[in-house]
Amino acid sequence: MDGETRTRLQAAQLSLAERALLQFEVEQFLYDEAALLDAREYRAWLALVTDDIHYWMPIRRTVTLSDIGMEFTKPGDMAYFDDDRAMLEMRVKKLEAGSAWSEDPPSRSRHFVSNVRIQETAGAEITVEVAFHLYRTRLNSEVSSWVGRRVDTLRRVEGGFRLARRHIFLDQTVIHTTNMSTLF
Amino acid sequence: MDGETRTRLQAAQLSLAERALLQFEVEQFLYDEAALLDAREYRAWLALVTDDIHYWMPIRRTVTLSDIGMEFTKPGDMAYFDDDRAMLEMRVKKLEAGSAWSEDPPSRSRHFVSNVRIQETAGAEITVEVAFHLYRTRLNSEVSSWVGRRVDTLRRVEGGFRLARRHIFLDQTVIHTTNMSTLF
Amino acid sequence: MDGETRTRLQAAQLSLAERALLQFEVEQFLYDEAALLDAREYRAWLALVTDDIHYWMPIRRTVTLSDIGMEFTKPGDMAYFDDDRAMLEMRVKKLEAGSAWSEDPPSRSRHFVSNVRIQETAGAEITVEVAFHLYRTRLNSEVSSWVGRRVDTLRRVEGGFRLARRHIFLDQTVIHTTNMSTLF
Amino acid sequence: MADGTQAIEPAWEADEIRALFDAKTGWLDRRVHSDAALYQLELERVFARGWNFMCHESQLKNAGDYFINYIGEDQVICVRDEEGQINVLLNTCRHRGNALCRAEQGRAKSFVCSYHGWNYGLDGRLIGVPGQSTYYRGDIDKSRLGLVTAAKVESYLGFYFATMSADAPPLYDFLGDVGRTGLGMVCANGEVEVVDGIQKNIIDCNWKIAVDNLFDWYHVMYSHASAGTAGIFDPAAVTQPKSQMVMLGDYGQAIGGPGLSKELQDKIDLMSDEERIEFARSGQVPTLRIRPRAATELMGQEGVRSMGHPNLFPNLWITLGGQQLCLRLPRGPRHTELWWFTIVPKDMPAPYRQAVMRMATHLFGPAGLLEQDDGENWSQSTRAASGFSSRKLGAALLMGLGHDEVQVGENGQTSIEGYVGEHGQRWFYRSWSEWVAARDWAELEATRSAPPTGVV
Amino acid sequence: MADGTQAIEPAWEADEIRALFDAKTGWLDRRVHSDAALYQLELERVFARGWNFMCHESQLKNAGDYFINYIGEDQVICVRDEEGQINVLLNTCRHRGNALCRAEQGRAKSFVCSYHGWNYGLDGRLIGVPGQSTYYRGDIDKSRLGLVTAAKVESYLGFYFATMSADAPPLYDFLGDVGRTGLGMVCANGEVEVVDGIQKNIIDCNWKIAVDNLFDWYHVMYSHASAGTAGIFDPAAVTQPKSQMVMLGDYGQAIGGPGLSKELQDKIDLMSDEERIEFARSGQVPTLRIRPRAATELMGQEGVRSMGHPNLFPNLWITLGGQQLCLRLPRGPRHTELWWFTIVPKDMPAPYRQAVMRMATHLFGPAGLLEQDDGENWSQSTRAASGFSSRKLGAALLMGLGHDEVQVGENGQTSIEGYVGEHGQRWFYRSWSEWVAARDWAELEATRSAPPTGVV
Amino acid sequence: MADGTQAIEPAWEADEIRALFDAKTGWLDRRVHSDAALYQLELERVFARGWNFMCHESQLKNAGDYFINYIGEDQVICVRDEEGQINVLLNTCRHRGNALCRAEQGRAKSFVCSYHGWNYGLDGRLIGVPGQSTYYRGDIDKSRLGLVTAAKVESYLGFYFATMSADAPPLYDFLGDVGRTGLGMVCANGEVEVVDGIQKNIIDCNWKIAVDNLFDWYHVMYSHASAGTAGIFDPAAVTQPKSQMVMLGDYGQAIGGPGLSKELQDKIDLMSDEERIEFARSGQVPTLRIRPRAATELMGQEGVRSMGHPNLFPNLWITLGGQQLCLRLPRGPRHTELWWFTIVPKDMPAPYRQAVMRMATHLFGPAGLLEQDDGENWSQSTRAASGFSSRKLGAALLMGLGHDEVQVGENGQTSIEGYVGEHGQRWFYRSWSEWVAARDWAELEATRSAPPTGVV
Ligand code: FES
Ligand code: FES
Ligand code: FES
Ligand SMILES: [Fe+3]
Ligand SMILES: [Fe+3]
Ligand SMILES: [Fe+3]
Repeated sequence: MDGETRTRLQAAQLSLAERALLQFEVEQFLYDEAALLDAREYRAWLALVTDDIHYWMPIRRTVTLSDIGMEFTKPGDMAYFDDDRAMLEMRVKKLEAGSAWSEDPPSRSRHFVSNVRIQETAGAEITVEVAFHLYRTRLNSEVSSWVGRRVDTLRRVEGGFRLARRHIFLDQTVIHTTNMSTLF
Repeated sequence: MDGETRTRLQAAQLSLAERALLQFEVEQFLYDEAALLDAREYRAWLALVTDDIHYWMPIRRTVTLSDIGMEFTKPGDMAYFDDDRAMLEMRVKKLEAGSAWSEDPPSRSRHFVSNVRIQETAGAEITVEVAFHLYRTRLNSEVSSWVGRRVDTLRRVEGGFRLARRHIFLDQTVIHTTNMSTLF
Repeated sequence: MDGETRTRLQAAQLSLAERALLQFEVEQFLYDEAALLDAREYRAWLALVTDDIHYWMPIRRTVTLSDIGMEFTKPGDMAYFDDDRAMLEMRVKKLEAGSAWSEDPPSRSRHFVSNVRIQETAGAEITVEVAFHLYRTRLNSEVSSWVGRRVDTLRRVEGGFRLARRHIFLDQTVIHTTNMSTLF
Repeated sequence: MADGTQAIEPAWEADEIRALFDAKTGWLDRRVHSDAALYQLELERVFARGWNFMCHESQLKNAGDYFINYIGEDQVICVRDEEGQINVLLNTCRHRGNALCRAEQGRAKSFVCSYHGWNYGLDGRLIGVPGQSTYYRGDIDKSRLGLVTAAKVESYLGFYFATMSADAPPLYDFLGDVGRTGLGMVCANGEVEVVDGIQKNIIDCNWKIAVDNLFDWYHVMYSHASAGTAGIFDPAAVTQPKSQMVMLGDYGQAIGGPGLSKELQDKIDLMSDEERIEFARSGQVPTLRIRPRAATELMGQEGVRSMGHPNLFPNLWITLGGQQLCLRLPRGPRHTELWWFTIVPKDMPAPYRQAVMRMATHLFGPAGLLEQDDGENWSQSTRAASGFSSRKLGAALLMGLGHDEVQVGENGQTSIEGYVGEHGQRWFYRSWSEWVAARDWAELEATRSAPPTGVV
Repeated sequence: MADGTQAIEPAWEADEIRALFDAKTGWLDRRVHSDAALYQLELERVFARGWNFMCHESQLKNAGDYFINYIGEDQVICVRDEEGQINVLLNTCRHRGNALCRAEQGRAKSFVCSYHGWNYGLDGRLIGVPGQSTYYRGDIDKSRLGLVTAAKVESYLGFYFATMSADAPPLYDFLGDVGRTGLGMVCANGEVEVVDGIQKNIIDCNWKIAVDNLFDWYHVMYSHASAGTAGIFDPAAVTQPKSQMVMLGDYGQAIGGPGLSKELQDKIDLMSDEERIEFARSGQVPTLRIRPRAATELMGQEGVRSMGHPNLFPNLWITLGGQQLCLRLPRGPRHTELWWFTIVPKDMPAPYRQAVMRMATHLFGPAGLLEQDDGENWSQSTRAASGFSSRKLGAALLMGLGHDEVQVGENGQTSIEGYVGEHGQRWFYRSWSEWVAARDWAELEATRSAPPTGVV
Repeated sequence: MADGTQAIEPAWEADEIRALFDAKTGWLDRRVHSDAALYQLELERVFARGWNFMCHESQLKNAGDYFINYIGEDQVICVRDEEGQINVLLNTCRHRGNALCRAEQGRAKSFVCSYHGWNYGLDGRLIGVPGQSTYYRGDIDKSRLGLVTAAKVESYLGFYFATMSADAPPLYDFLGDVGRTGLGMVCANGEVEVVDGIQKNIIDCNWKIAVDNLFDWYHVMYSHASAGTAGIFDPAAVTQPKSQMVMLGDYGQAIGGPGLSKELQDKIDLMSDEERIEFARSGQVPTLRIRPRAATELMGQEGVRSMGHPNLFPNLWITLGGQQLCLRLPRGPRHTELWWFTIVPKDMPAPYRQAVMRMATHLFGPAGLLEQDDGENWSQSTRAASGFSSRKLGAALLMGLGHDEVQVGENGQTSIEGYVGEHGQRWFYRSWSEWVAARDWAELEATRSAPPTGVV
């Protein structure tokens, strides 16, 4: 949260205590949601996702500082993930199909959600940035770590939050793994 | 914390603020306890452990979805750790013996305790789940990372908590390190 | 936070709620500051640093328990970093020079700040210990992880904190990377 | 990781290499997927010798635009110069070897080496040497110290290829009718451009296992069953027992996969644009868009019926009806780097473009619903090529062998039509073994097999 | 990690291999622990040729139960079929090589390949090929394309072993009296079963360093001093200067470690069950439970006195008085994967079972109080086998050489009794060098040494 | 990481090795930076054969103080014994090979092996064997089983070196005038000590690329431009076109870098201590402190003018005017471990010491403002030595070739004075190729080139 954002939140009339409680709620939601993925509870996870979700991971490139503007691909260009809810449901259906060979034996993942920073609250929506580390191990020796920044938008609903946007900015360029069959 | 658990906690009449303060206390305890291990203060760490502790790490196996019930060994079967307090004291005694060659030169560990989720409070006991990453480096080039889910039970005592149960669910199956001479 | 420290903080008359709020503030500062480094906003980061900062990373050695006193080099001996503000500004100037080849293409870093433990509050100064994991990837395949303990001193100023001291205790001895061109 | 399977490899004689694939029986020696000495020969005799895909002209719009690619494991800079020409330069300074570019792409005025500042023009000429008159006392012949350029750089339909061998035949001839048909498929709906963003990932498989898989329509039904269940595509539709059409060309070029019948193609040729689109939507053909009549010019009267997968030997797969290219870069005998290029007609209407992008993003690449499962099979198959007992077993490319006949179309294009089979794979490995056995281009030309005719 | 010690290895002649261990002096060439070419020979001549431990029958209770194991680095599926027979199948599809199983264990109706769906029965027969009549036009001989099975699979006391060599002698003969005594030790207290949960970890040492260590009762006192201090066991009790008993058998089989005196054994043989248990509890013998008289049938009159460590050549260690097996799987010249099986008598009373489990969990395995320190010594010793100067030094297996005499018991069982020594290690390396030097079973049988007699 | 460039390496004949560097043209074969077989030869013929820097006497103040170092990749213990002598012991137990020390430094009474407890004195003698009289029955000749010591250990000015070859010439002769001048530079301001804390990091480059770079004052201007911008040093000041001075000695010894003119040196020689300090501060000379007149004794009348970089062949760089040493340890053909020693005069006043420490911390080491950029160039240059096409290109060490003349000073010291050039690099690789081609010391002495005279 840079100075400007902090000002926005303060302008939003949140006291320090209110911000701390909001932080707690948001963190718990993010941890719960991560735990569902790690527990392979994909259906339950889908239930936490809004109908209009945008789940997106652009492609990052190694570029020089003078070309830094092209470090990430833009919306509408190619991406690793560019999913709406229908596509996420397809992914879950595939995982449940009984014939998703790359996930049977299933991989074992652990989502580390760290450095949670609420960036903006606008109406029912809260934008939050985290540093993530998705650790995954498969079979008896394959290990992958995906690391980066995630910008999530949560929408407050009766009894909790829903995930309305997840933009994943990976730190890696070339992906050094056979697949990305896991959700971030 | 899934919906059910949250309901349990809410039913326990904890307000959001109370839950946030409990979270803070629990996190600080877990961080303190981790720091003792990383500082090689094994005796001080033992002092935070109850007499009836169960410290357990079952064996995980790569299995297909149809055999997922056998992913972990069960209590009473073989495990990597299946310790009571006496056994933990033996481990500490070994480390203090002056002849624990695998830990002299001592390894250097860092316990990352992340995604802390209080699952249940029942009387004096609090059950908490975390995602852990135990990083260890030894000698000049050996590096290991053990990653997984930990389910701890804390018991509230005068002036703080004690660790009454630690069940460690590693994400790895075959252990790719020469030893696990470190406590989790 | 060991028992003694906790006592210090309690003696400082902070209630649990006050400590939790302070924790929140400190964490947010550390996350913000980390995010600036990860966003390559080096100038903005420098603005968070006091004029009398001591930014120090001693050299760690693999030693036996009987020589554990020489595990780290002492202040005044050799170190990987031993910077005052002028030196940090030089580092930033170098990064901005347009000819810092090891950082052009720039590396991609992620600072994981975990297990935040406030150790002491003395006047305007707060000493805080964290477990850190600095992940860095460069070009298309280079990956480094620096892990360890950090002891920071924050000084409260109008509208926030400034970083007055950062002592970095790496877990690694021999550094297994071509360079450390990143700030911790 | 513990790994003791890096065997001590023998040197290979030419006849041993040729024996690695037995065209008569279809058995392939599994060591082609693991042997380190064979791999070194491939770098020389397949990659440095052959034509390697570099980029499409749309990726380098302006002078100074560059894109890094590989010839085998040698990094090259593809760059457009001030004259608009696209050059392919070995990415290594002639002074001490340092890389000129460490980015994947970008724009440059010239290439300055970060070590001592030697400066090369966009055409590779050495144009600046710090200290030339002082330190070097003027005694340095800059004209001999330009960047090494590919021996030949040529293009077809805007696709650029390069070879390190001056003896290589012209690209046009190397592609031959089959290769040109493949690239024609990409351009069948008009002038194209590459969409920004190339997915790249590394799979632990031998590069040839990834290549031969593109001819393998047999695996679709089983490997990709879950993608079918999820509903993103219909495996059955593309593997109709008798809808396949394989075209084999010189130098190992080939196309394999479903094809339309001549009857259907005749019907389509009579349709208006609107009718064609409507017909495609109806799902009666396994493709996103049916080709306009004009495509016949690019693909030939027979080729235009192909809905399959061209491979430009050795390692460029054309897929999704020409809307994606996948380049398979060798990274040691047991690793392959995959690069996915997405290509759309420049004037494609937005909804079509979005539909293409949706398929491109979600079928292939490391997170793609199809690709996820392929990698698993490939890496396990590569692993089996190393075990002491398992590497002694062959790979059984037996399907359809001796049961089909090469048909010759009116325009001379040949094809094998009918069942799903392993004709493409056999042709690929047969050609590959000839490439690797031959010491130079002359020997390759003298010894290579012509594409089969008659019963295959 | 930086590692320049992957030397360029020479090929090895048979006499050079035999010279690697000098039985006369006890000096061992350190390169046996690092050389990559020797390692390749081991995969062929020790592992594929020899009998490898697969599993215990209790692990595969029902038809379809399977357990993955290795012969060298080749993965095999051990599976019980509908007839109740246990089969050992090479885990690689005969079509293109893909793995059939990627799990470590489980239950299957048949093995379906995830690539193209070939389906194999639990006995390895190819029972289903998608597209057999269509794509293959019926032209595929399924009977020739079943999974490769081990050349022989045989069992003794419920323990299954497999070899890839049809020339191997029967398991019973291969084990010989010494090997059978070793397995007898496991079953000395009645019928056994494997406890669920096999600990597996990878140590950066040569597999033979792990193996020879099991005969090494010399290291216990010093290496495991801290475990002694912690109180989990008493190092002195098992290394009494004169309580050792070593048995050497054909093909490299051996048992080493403490033994009971004949006098004590005679006394025990006269005890009732209750007395025996009480005596064991008294701590006068280094074992959890003393064997009932019936054990003599399984172990022989001399063997029954052994409280030591059998090794079934090449790599199966029997420990904890027969309650754990440790399999040492080669993973390249410098890595070994250790698998710990825990075995209990089926009818063991709960408190005993718990005591066994407690020892099994806490002594061995990566977190075990003993094993922690072993790995460190083994990896450093392996490292020293690679350095340019350090690999020129030999390993000094000198202890007791020429000072002991092989004794022959009434029943013909032989043993070397007395001090802790390095007889077991010498016999292991001597046998190993003969295995690796011999090109085939016939040559091995013709050239291998018989177990020593007389002064050793 | 995927990496297929581990080529199958041929064995090397002596004349092929000599041809790797062409002294007439300055072209160097790039394979010297990547070939695995050459690397194995280097371990034998450069490192085990040559004199390797071990430590400075100040690091081992008391009996039992030890410091781990390497001869090639073999670990050695440098330790001061009770008599005050510094010994160099191979860190591998004579019993089974285990490492005696696993720490980097420390203090020991003796070295006890953690495997079986063999105990070695600080001079390497085997002084204790558990079970000597019992297990060994007294039959072990301890006098033959001491730790292997370096063949020779000698020192100059407190700097200790060791060689594994008994045929090596005395250290004094090996260093020759040029090497001694280099160490003299370190001690030019009086008796020195090593500051606690040796920075260590591993760079993915061949060790020789790191070494030749120290003679390379050409790269300073461009590689280190950003450090110049940051203001930590002035690249232009040290690369004045005509201020360079190179000294070449027997066995590959060399010094390269800026030098003072004779005129300036004469002026300085007349200054008082205070004047010298003032003059250094004025920034007119590129050094922290100007040497006192006494330095002439250590460095010679010509050598004393050098402000450059000595390299003690093969791998010890002296830098920062003698205030840092950088040891480059080979870690396979593509990795190098760098160790930075910081050295200060014992009686250096605190402010000076702080200034030295500030430069030492901030210029070099992995976080140093200079070193950061060097690593990048080195690793990319190493990479280019492996590519199939890029390794065929030479490295162009052409600068100044044939344009300079070796000058002989009054005291016989020779130097090449004038422009920045590549004389040092050429001498290094020429000597290196002779070292690697020669089978033993006798052959090396018979075939090695004398330092050049006349036109170079
Ligand atoms: S290596 Fe490129 S200028 Fe020297
Ligand atoms: S590889 Fe198994 S069915 Fe094709
Ligand atoms: S290996 Fe050192 S005492 Fe045995
Ligand atoms: Fe596929
Ligand atoms: Fe042991
Ligand atoms: Fe430099």
